[in-house]
Amino acid sequence: AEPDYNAVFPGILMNKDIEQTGQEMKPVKKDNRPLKLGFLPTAMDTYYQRVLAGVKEEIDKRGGAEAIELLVQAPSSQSATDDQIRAMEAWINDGVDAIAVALYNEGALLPSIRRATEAGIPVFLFNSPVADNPYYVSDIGYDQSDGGRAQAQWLVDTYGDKDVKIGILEGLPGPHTSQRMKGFNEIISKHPNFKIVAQQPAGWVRAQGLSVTENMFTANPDIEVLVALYDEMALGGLQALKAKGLNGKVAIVGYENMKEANAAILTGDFSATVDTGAKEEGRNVVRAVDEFLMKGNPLPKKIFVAPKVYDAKNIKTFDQTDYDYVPQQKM
Amino acid sequence: MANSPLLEMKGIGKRFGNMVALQGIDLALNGGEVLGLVGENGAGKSTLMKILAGAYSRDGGTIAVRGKEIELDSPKAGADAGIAIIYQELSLFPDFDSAENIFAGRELRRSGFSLAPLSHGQMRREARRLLSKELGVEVAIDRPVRELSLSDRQMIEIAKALNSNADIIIMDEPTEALEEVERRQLFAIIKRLQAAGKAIIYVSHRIKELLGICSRVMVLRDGRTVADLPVADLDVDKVVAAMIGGALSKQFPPRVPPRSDPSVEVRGLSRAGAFDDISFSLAKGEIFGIAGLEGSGKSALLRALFGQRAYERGTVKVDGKDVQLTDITDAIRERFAFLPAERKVEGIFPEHSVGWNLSIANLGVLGKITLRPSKEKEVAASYISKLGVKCDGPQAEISSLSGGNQQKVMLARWLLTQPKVLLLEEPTRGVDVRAKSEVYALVQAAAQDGCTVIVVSADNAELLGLCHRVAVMFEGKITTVVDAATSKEETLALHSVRPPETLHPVGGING
Amino acid sequence: MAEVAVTRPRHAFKFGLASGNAGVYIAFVVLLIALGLAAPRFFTVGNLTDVLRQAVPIAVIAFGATFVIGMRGIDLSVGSTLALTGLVTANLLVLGYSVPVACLAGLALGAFIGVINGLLITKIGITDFIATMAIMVVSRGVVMVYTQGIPITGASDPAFRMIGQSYLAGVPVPVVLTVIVFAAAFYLLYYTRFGRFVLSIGSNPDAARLVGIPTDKVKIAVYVLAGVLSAFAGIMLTSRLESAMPEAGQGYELDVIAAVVIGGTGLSGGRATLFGTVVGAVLMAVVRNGLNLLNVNTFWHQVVIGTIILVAVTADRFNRSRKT
Amino acid sequence: MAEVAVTRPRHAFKFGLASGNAGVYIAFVVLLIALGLAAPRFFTVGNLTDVLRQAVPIAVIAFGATFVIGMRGIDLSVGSTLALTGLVTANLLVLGYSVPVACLAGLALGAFIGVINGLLITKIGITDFIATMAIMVVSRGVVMVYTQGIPITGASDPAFRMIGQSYLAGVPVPVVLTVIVFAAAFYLLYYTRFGRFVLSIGSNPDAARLVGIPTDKVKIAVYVLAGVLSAFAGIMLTSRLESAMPEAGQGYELDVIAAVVIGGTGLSGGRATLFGTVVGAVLMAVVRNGLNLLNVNTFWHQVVIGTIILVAVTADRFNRSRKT
Ligand SMILES: Nc1ncnc2c1ncn2[C@@H]1O[C@H](COP(=O)(O)OP(=O)(O)OP(=O)(O)O)[C@@H](O)[C@H]1O
Ligand SMILES: Nc1ncnc2c1ncn2[C@@H]1O[C@H](COP(=O)(O)OP(=O)(O)OP(=O)(O)O)[C@@H](O)[C@H]1O
Ligand SMILES: [Mg+2]
Ligand SMILES: [Mg+2]
Repeated sequence: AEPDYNAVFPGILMNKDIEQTGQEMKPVKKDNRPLKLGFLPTAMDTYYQRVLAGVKEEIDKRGGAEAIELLVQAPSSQSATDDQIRAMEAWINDGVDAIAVALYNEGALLPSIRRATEAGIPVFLFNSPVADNPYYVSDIGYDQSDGGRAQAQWLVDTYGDKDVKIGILEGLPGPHTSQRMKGFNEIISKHPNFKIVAQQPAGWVRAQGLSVTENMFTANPDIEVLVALYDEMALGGLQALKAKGLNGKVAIVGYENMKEANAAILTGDFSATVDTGAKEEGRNVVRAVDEFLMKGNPLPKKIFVAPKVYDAKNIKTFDQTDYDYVPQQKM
Repeated sequence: MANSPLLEMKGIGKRFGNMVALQGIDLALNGGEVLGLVGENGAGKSTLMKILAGAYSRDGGTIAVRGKEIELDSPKAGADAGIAIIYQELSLFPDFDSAENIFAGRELRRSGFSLAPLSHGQMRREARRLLSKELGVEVAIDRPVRELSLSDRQMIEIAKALNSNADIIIMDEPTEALEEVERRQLFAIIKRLQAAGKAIIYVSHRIKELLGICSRVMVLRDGRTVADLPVADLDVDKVVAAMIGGALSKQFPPRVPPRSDPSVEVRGLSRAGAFDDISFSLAKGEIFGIAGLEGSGKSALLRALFGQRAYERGTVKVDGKDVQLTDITDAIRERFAFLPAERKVEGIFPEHSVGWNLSIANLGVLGKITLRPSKEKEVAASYISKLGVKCDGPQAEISSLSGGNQQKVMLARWLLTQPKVLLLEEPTRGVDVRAKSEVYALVQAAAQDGCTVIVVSADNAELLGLCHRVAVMFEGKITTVVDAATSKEETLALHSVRPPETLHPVGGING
Repeated sequence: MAEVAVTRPRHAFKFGLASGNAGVYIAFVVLLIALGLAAPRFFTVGNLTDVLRQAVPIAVIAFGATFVIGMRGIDLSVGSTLALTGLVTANLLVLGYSVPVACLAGLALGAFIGVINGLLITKIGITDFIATMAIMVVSRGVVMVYTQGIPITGASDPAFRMIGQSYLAGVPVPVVLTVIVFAAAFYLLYYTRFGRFVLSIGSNPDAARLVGIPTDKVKIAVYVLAGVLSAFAGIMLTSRLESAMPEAGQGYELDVIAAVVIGGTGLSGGRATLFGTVVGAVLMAVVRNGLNLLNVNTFWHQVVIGTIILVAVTADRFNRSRKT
Repeated sequence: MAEVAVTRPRHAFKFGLASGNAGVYIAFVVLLIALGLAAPRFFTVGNLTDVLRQAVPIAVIAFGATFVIGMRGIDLSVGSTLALTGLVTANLLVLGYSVPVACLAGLALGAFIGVINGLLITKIGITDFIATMAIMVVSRGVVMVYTQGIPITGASDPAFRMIGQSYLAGVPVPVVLTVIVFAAAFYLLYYTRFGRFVLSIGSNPDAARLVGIPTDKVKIAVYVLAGVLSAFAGIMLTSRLESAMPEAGQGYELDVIAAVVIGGTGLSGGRATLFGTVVGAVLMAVVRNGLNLLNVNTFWHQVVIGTIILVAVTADRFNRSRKT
């Protein structure tokens, strides 16, 4: 019988789970302390800082550095993959006990992950839009397309069958953009009353969110909803709308629930944003390591939670401490 | 067809933009002939030669070698046709050593295969032979040429041309940068090449010299041939007359005695490896020459006085008070002015106009804070007329002027600063006879206004004609100072080559 | 060889119109017309205002770059400088310092980075390309250390917001400021000793030294100018966004150089045209604006931008070679 | 001749040991020792092998860049070329073409991009910096159009994986291949006419034309070489990752130039040292490896890297006599 993973990973979506390939590491009970855990995001930004906060808190609960020694590396050069390979190979040579890595793209790091696995180092993935290699133990995070779906669903719930013109701020071309759009379109396509009149890239950054929104509204002054695949771009868009006196009039739907987005919802500048459970993702990484290496229990292939939409109605329910690292006492 | 000449150019024409540089030039040349090509700056000599070498495309006319017409659309084509050229503006590779330069573009390979390994050793042996045996000069074979002196670089250019063993060899003002001795070497070589049945075109502004080695002389004026005569029926005056279309007044202006009050006093100036214990004192309005061989330290001394390569020991007094010349700005503050020998490299700002180039050393005249274009035009225009610079106005790009006229602008640049001390390095290198005498007149005039002038030159006649006193440097020391009016070129030449100890000291250092 | 001495009227050049970039002006006009036809809303006051405002950061930095490039130098550190100075300014504001203090601090930091660049290049003799590239990397690193990768937000002091967001007689203040900077730069480059020194060094460094130009001092000053203008751009951007991003200005160095060269200032130095630079910067902004207006497919953006850069400089080349 | 440089032994110069980059060799050795002491695992066979393999892509591209820079040129398009060629190769393999066909296609595409660069620079007369920058942007755009931003995976043909992943007598094959390429490049640069022509153009382009060197042909050939080597690096990388990423090679252009210049090849052209380039490339890899081994805080990485670049070139400057 399936073990009840919900006890370990609150809110885990078992329907997201997939078959084991048989090529991943088998669980082992390791007694050496501290366990060395390599943590390797694709960059070190607001989002991953939040993930890291979750990781640290969960490690604290297990006794801090005596229990798990955390090694953090993130790409510093533009070509993220190269730096990630470097870090992984260094860690493999260094004989760490586990590696948690965020893949930027499909097929990324396959050989490094295989090599780690063959070296007896279990590899956990987090926030990886497309995890398609047979070696990783668990893919921790959420389904990026669920994020897009959540945005679209909020629109459907809010506007019903009213005709709505939508402008979309995409990120750079890549899996994050395509996955989120995939989910978004799945829902929206079922509701012909929503029309996407403009869809332009704003490179994930605020400055471009600003200028692209300005231009977008010049071409389509009648846009009623501005959807952004990342709050940074949405916040840039907000600046543009403020300048046009449209803030509050045009609905902004963001993604990631950054602090500022959260505040913007309180002020009514944003209509909604999607919280993807960044901190919980961090916690789940450590929980997974604990289960797999400290307790020697098997794990599901996907440890996904559902992204949550926040808008004016439920924003008050959001726990602000979820943004920062709060030192925990051992439980 | 043995009767057709080795080289035959017919109706050559060339224009730059709307400026006609050459028009209907005919030139025939046989093996064993040395053709002298003369003309004022800008007459078109180099342009004609560059066309013959394939460096410039021609707008009209035909070129035939041994009766066979050739296209000459690239320097390569020129080389293939057996034409070698020594360009007026040296065209060496500063990063390469002399061997690499001599073989540049036609490096020796172990086999015909295009990627075959080069035979460095053979090239170096060949280069050493050319330089020391053929040209009789000792040039450090494995130093990048950027580290060699101008005359060494000139000799490498010559070696490069010889090495191509072409039948037609063009020399565009090859002796401008050479010392007496080296010039003799070159003339000997020209005689040998002539005997070997090669044809040579020799371009120079040193007409006396040229008449000594040429069999025929062709004179260009404003892009047209104005004379083409066997050397037998020519003399310097005739050639000059043909060049400038009229007789030339005396080349050197009459000497004006310097004033009595002292201006510059140099004591025990030294710089390791360049010059040693140099002392002299000059009066206002005095023109002081410095002769000496390549590497004797004369321009190192001059540049030291301008603060470019500071001296290590010694003192300099100007108008009785000590001055520190550790940096160019110091020198300029003391109202020193310096005219470098290599105009193109160290003088002109090629992107800019005559007006710009003229005013750059003293922008104060264009306005205290705001520079006024109108003022620039005004100042430039006045100097252009005063110095007789040939150009279409202050707006003309400096690079469109001929060598001599560029030199006048360079001089004007410094006269504009009303210098106390004027340091001239090879002031008439590459300058035609008329311009030369104009430059001399300008220097003379400056001196008359109380400016002290120091001239470094490889041309002893120039020094004796222009200066009051001439010092001779040998291995960094001043070995003698002579009174120009009463001395002969031979004296200077002698002191330049002979170690001092073999001579009994001549006069006091201060003359 | 024959192209060596292309002569063109001096006065035209003095006023920065020449360096034969007429080709670009033509390309620019063609582009405008094309866009006007393709996107009816292109020629609306609102849009043109937006375009100008979007061109501001690149334009302001490009003014500095025009001096640098006219001096035969290059500066890759401008983007990082923009980010770093923007962050410091934002941070000081958040810490409650007054607007003037915060802004001056930002500009001073920009000047400081310029001094470092200048010293590395003149005193140590590192090639400008490498020196400024290293400084680019280091300052971006400092930004990361300083922010831990998290934006600095809440720079919403009304007085500060004025700089980037308010209007003066219908014209956005940043645009007004840019025009003022342009006028100053124009005067500095074409009507002062300093400007002549800069172009002299670019034209013939050895000769410049021999006419008594303090080349090292001038070089350092030029990199300081570049740094200060980058900082100024950083401040305007921060004011527009009311926050400062660690990744701000990434890749600006290339956009800026493109703008300058498209404008007609050659990398070989000696000549510089500030008018051209303005056109170059605006052209880049127009292209991006057009892509958005026409809702061009994301994947094609870079292809279009790169191609238009090529077309612009090519037009320029052909325009010149006809002159020869 | 404004300044005069120091003399150095002829052969050293010929073999490119010179350009006085001994300073870098020293800096490099110091770095190795320091790392050896700080990170005990640094001097393990496993780690050193990895470092070398990590240095391969930059090194191979930098060999080409050494020719380009020795010719006083610059090539910013190498990173995009690597990405595009890698993708095409991977795609052909996935479509079932044989390994040789796929690889040759990739190399041919690299050569093609080189030809475009060369033609833009020689025939149209666009500055190398701008030409290659535009091509960099365009080819990256083509990558996006071609992949829609999604990597091409499944290039796992065993024969193909050999290129990037297998070992020869304990040495990784990519390293072996790099050594072979180095030897070939070394011969080409220092022992053939072509090499002399390249350096001649870099030393004095006008003179090069005057001595009859077909400068345009040579230039194009050099950019082709750069393109082919970028493609080769792209193929090795693809084989190593068993997939081709659209974002691959981003920012390589600067890493490559840094490697070449750190090695001692000046951007002013006329001199080039391939030995130095190897040292430069490995040095960069060692630094990044060290940062990981010592688990240096991510935020400090760029500061350290930039600083080490500065230290390396500074050591170099002080090692030779100032201003050559
Ligand atoms: N590349 C060029 N572009 C424009 N004008 C040129 C160019 N080369 C030469 N000229 C012009 O053509 C004319 C002839 O120049 P040329 O160099 O042939 O004169 P020259 O007889 O060699 O003078 P000099 O005795 O000073 O060497 C001059 O007016 C010169 O300004
Ligand atoms: N920058 C320098 N550094 C070291 N030595 C130098 C430098 N410049 C000149 N020298 C040396 O000083 C001595 C004099 O050089 P200088 O150029 O003054 O000779 P010169 O007589 O002026 O030659 P020219 O006939 O070219 O004027 C030579 O031995 C030269 O090698
Ligand atoms: Mg001439
Ligand atoms: Mg000298």
